[in-house]
Amino acid sequence: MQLSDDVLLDMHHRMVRIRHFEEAAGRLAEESRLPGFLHLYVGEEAVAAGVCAALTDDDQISSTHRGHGHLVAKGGDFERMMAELMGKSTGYCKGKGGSMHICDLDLGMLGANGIVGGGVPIAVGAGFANKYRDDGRVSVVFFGDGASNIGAFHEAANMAAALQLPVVFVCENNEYGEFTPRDRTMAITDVVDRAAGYGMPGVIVDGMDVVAVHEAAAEAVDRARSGQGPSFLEAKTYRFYNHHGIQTLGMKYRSDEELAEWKKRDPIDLFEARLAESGVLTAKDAEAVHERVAGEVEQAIAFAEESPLPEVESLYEDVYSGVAQ
Amino acid sequence: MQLSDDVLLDMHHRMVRIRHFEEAAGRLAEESRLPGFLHLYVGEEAVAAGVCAALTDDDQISSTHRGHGHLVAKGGDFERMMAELMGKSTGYCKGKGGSMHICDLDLGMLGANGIVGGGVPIAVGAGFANKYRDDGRVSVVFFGDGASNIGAFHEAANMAAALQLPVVFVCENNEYGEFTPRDRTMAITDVVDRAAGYGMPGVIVDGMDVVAVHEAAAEAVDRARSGQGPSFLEAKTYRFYNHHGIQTLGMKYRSDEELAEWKKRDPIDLFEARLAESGVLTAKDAEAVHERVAGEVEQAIAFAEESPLPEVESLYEDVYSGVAQ
Amino acid sequence: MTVTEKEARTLAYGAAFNEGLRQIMEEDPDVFFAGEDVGKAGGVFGSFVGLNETFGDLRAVDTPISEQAIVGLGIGAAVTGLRPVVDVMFMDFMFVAMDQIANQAAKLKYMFGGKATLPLTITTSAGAGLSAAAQHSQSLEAMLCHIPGLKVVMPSNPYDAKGLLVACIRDNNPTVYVKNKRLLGLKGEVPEDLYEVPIGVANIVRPGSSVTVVTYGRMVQESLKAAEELAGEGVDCEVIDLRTVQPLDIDAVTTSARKTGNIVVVHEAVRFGGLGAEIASQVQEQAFDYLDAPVGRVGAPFTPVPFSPTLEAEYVPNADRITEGIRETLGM
Amino acid sequence: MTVTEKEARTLAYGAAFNEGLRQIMEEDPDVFFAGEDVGKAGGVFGSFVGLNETFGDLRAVDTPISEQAIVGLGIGAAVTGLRPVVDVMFMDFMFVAMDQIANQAAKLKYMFGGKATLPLTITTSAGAGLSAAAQHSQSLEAMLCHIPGLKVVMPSNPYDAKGLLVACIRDNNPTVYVKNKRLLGLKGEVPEDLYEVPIGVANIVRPGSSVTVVTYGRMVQESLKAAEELAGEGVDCEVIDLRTVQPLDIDAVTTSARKTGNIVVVHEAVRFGGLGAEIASQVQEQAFDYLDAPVGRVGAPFTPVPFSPTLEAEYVPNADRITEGIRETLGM
Ligand SMILES: Cc1ncc(C[n+]2csc(CCOP(=O)(O)OP(=O)(O)O)c2C)c(N)n1
Ligand SMILES: Cc1ncc(C[n+]2csc(CCOP(=O)(O)OP(=O)(O)O)c2C)c(N)n1
Ligand SMILES: [Mg+2]
Ligand SMILES: [Mg+2]
Repeated sequence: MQLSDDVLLDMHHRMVRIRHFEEAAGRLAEESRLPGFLHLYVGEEAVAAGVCAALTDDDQISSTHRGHGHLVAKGGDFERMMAELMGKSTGYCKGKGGSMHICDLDLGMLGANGIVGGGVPIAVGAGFANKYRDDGRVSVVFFGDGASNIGAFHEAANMAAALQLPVVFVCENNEYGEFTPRDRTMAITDVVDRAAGYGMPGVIVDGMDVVAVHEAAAEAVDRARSGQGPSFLEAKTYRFYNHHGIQTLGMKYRSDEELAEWKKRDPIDLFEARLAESGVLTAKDAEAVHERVAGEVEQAIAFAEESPLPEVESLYEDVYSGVAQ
Repeated sequence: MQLSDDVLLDMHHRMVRIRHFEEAAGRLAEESRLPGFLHLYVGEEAVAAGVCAALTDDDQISSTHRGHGHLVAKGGDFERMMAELMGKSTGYCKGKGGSMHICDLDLGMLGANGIVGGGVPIAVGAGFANKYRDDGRVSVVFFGDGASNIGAFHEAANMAAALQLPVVFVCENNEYGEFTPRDRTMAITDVVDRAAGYGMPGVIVDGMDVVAVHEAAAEAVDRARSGQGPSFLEAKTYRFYNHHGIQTLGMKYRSDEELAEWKKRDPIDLFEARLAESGVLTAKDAEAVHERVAGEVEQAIAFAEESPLPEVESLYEDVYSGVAQ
Repeated sequence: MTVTEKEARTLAYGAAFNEGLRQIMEEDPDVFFAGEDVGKAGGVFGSFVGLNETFGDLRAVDTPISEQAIVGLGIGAAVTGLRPVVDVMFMDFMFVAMDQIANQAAKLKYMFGGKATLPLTITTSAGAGLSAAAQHSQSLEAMLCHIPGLKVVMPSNPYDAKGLLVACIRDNNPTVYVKNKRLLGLKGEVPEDLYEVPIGVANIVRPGSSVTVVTYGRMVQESLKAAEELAGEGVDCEVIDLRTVQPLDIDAVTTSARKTGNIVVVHEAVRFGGLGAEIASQVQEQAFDYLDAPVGRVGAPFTPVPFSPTLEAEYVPNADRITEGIRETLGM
Repeated sequence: MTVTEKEARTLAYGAAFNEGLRQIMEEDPDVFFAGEDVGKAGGVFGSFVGLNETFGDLRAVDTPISEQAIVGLGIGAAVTGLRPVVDVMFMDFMFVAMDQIANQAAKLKYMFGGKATLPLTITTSAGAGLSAAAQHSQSLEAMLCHIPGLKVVMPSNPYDAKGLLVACIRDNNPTVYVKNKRLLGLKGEVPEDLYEVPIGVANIVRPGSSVTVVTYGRMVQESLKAAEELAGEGVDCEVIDLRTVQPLDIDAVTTSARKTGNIVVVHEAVRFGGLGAEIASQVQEQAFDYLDAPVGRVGAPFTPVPFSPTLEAEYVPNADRITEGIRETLGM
């Protein structure tokens, strides 16, 4: 597949947007300026960016507790995201959801989810609706290696295959579920080994290589869109920060060396080197992208900080539709 | 594997015991002499018999809604079984459990289960205890093709593999879950395709051939007993009666022809032909086994019918251990 | 009752459900249903019979045995604009799918700051009395009613079976529609056209002055029998069929309680922690000075549902036990 | 309180849990624990820290993210003779495992006619106030208490945190042990040796005469603050810490209610259908004539738990809200 410069630059932009948003969120959390739990996507940008670049605005994705990256990749608005993380009324969820429930239904982002695996059946339901309406839309489920051990994932994957739904399963295998390495919780190395058990094709891609991710995703999305049913994509990746929050060095459950090894393959660095080499984006131009995005993040922080907290009465609203409040 | 005559005759006996018990239960249900739901094991005898003949009395099994066959194969007592089916105080569960919860913990039969897949994690827990005590015991999970689609199965299978527990997963693939054929609920033909996704070996056996089942089971049990972890056995089989109750012909969801085809491969007929051929058991001696077992069933029915119904006060007992009632 | 000119048409509870579903599927192309054995087989209780033939595999969907994925299918389809009905065969199996029901469906709208609309109906069958034992007989509405975001209806008769189903499917919230297995064959008047029984409105099925019996689902039938029995003794029971258990039509209850001064709540579910507790609490909060006696509660004892018919007969509340409960409250 | 000769040792709630677990594992080789991140990592709240080093991977077991299989692991191991402790990281995740908890663990003994013994302890962490939003903040004890076969404890302080854990593990029934996340750092006196706090026995943490406040878990601390506040106004609150919510020590509650004539139940859980409803119902059933006013209930409003700190502060009951509730009941 020969990707156009536009697509390459678009993917680069998505990755940079994720990186800057997440770095900023991490810093704010360290300064106790964000309430609640925070699961950062830094290191895994190529997965969300590569996949979402293969989707239209009408396609849907469902996400995980580590959801900011997915929303940014799908086109999420920094201001409403940052405001949500701060629990402000201008946030995507009016401050009611926070990091773990961030969403933008208008962008087909069906929500981060605080329950591991909880979003998988929901994306399959969206896939069903797409097939029902025969509107050519595709839904994508993002889930972790750890999530592949939970029942909801299994049920939904099998259902998608049984009903031949236009769904793509994207496993972000970062080798850990919280603080426990994969080899303590499963006897397989590659989560994709599960795909055959549902009767769907599966491939492994280098999750640090956005082009590889994109090509595999585009194929799976095409397959789904053309009525050939679900498929499975396993992206080998790594989170650069702790399970929640920032801390990098001195983590008990993984070695500094392991982290250093993976950081050598920083997906943005890798991609920028490649773009520079092929002349698509010079180092200087890349720098400009970073600066622009960094500015947007700063602006979003300012917006969020200036935004009002929700009115206390809003606590009681939005429990039900169509009920006077 | 060369099986001794004793083992062959023992397996034959187990199968005949299941068949007669189930036929009698079916008749009683048709005469409205049994309350509640009744899921008969007729047609699938080779699976329970072949597997249980590979177990010691100390090994455990967990079962399904279709549990009589498993209990009989593990050595269950006809009288207490029949009394339980009738809801009598002399039954295995004092009449509190009935067909769907029949069990004999002394025989390591950890219970039929009314929840599809509900028994799978429990057997894995027993397997954990076996490993914990290092007592060489093995636990076996029986479950249906339909059950392989439920989350609890998936979680427990993965856990058994991750913790390398001495567990054998036996899928009774009878091609239907209630009234819905397998191909409407999964995109694979062989449930064993799921084994690789847990990192455990799996084989398919002809579930109408008790010797084949036994040999495969013995190998899996040995593997578990010697500390090599779980394995997966898929037995292709068929239930000769309806999902519950007896009705055979004119079922809307499967054809009379399909049933007739499978009945040609009645596991007991097949085995008796083979035993006669090899001189292990003549047709006449087989007949004698049937008669003796039939007599035992009749006796069990008499026992059950004469047994008292539970005292009403017993309703309030057995909710908690160690609580004065 | 007056005899209408046109002979009223009667239908069984199960058939009324089926008719309601068929008619609303004819009316609204966004409605589909999915569940185990509900397609080709027409459902294990026959409630979905004939619909797959009419509407095909995409609108009358057979699913794997996967309650979590079934409910999730409904959530995902609802949030993207369809109006799904998903079936959990026995209410006991809701425990298998509780995360999708209680953590996802119930909370999605709120967590998303109001953005999501979830016109999802979950149908199920509850109730004991069929010797189906501990895992196929429960009434678990109390658990659902404790979860903000869900609505829960429990029809007691064929008319409501149809009308409440239609109301649930048209509602823009996740609703749980609970059939009672032992009511499926109960016949009653059911209009032929499509109609709604509004969610959240109780029905005074028998006006009376001595005592208020608050109930729902199958226990309405048993309570009416108890009321007949007591009428012979000069006790005039008012029987309120809640029809909806979440939201609760507490005004109807307290109005009646103020009138009669005596109140007994009846349900099939386990008494401890059952809905009766909430109703009793609210009644004493709102009508304390009107009560002549403590609010009585009739429900199942604190044990799992037993298999043996003798034990089950002792377990499940019935007209006799209700009569007894009313007598106790009235100090008779 | 009297000052003991030896200086009393204080320990945090979380550390008290950890010490109890360690000591009982030293005492009884059949005790092991399993759950997500509880082994090598010592638990996400640090409650299991150091135990894997001492007891190894077979007794301090890291599991996959599989709540159903985790609880099932405990059931199967318990029914075959071990004494498992299985951890469900957040109480909200119990919904994922509810079938194993409510249909299997709770009912096994009964369904088997009494044969099975299930010395299983399920530990979990509940409670709001950490901006953890709707799926990581719930208090779901009402749901568990409605299921016959389970026992449920909710310690309010370090002493009970240790003693109730030991009691649960020694109990031959499935018990659910609910820590409150916001109590983990609370310090208090904790004896160094192994001891039990008996299941099912309430604790009068503050004797009083004007009104009875019945509560448990973290709300005990808030209720004590409210009691102090009201003491200044001449209101003498008796505060009862239930410690165990199933079985309920209703005698302790009604005895107190008969004395004070006023009663307020306080919990963090959603008010509608919460345990307060059951307690209020039982109190009015058993002490109707002693009550000066309706039994009051303080609990969370009927909404999911919101994320934003401002909203959450309004959501979670606290000393002020309790004070207000008491005033209301007393007509102040
Ligand atoms: C049902 C459930 N169990 C446990 C948790 C706690 N938890 C949150 S994230 C996480 C690890 C998830 O691992 P993985 O799926 O690999 O995603 P990653 O964090 O690595 O991106 C766990 C155990 C949860 N949120 N939901
Ligand atoms: C969780 C759950 N869902 C649905 C059912 C209803 N049910 C009982 S048996 C059955 C079919 C099981 O199929 P399979 O596992 O293939 O076993 P078989 O009956 O064929 O032996 C179903 C759906 C149930 N008991 N539990
Ligand atoms: Mg991971
Ligand atoms: Mg089957």
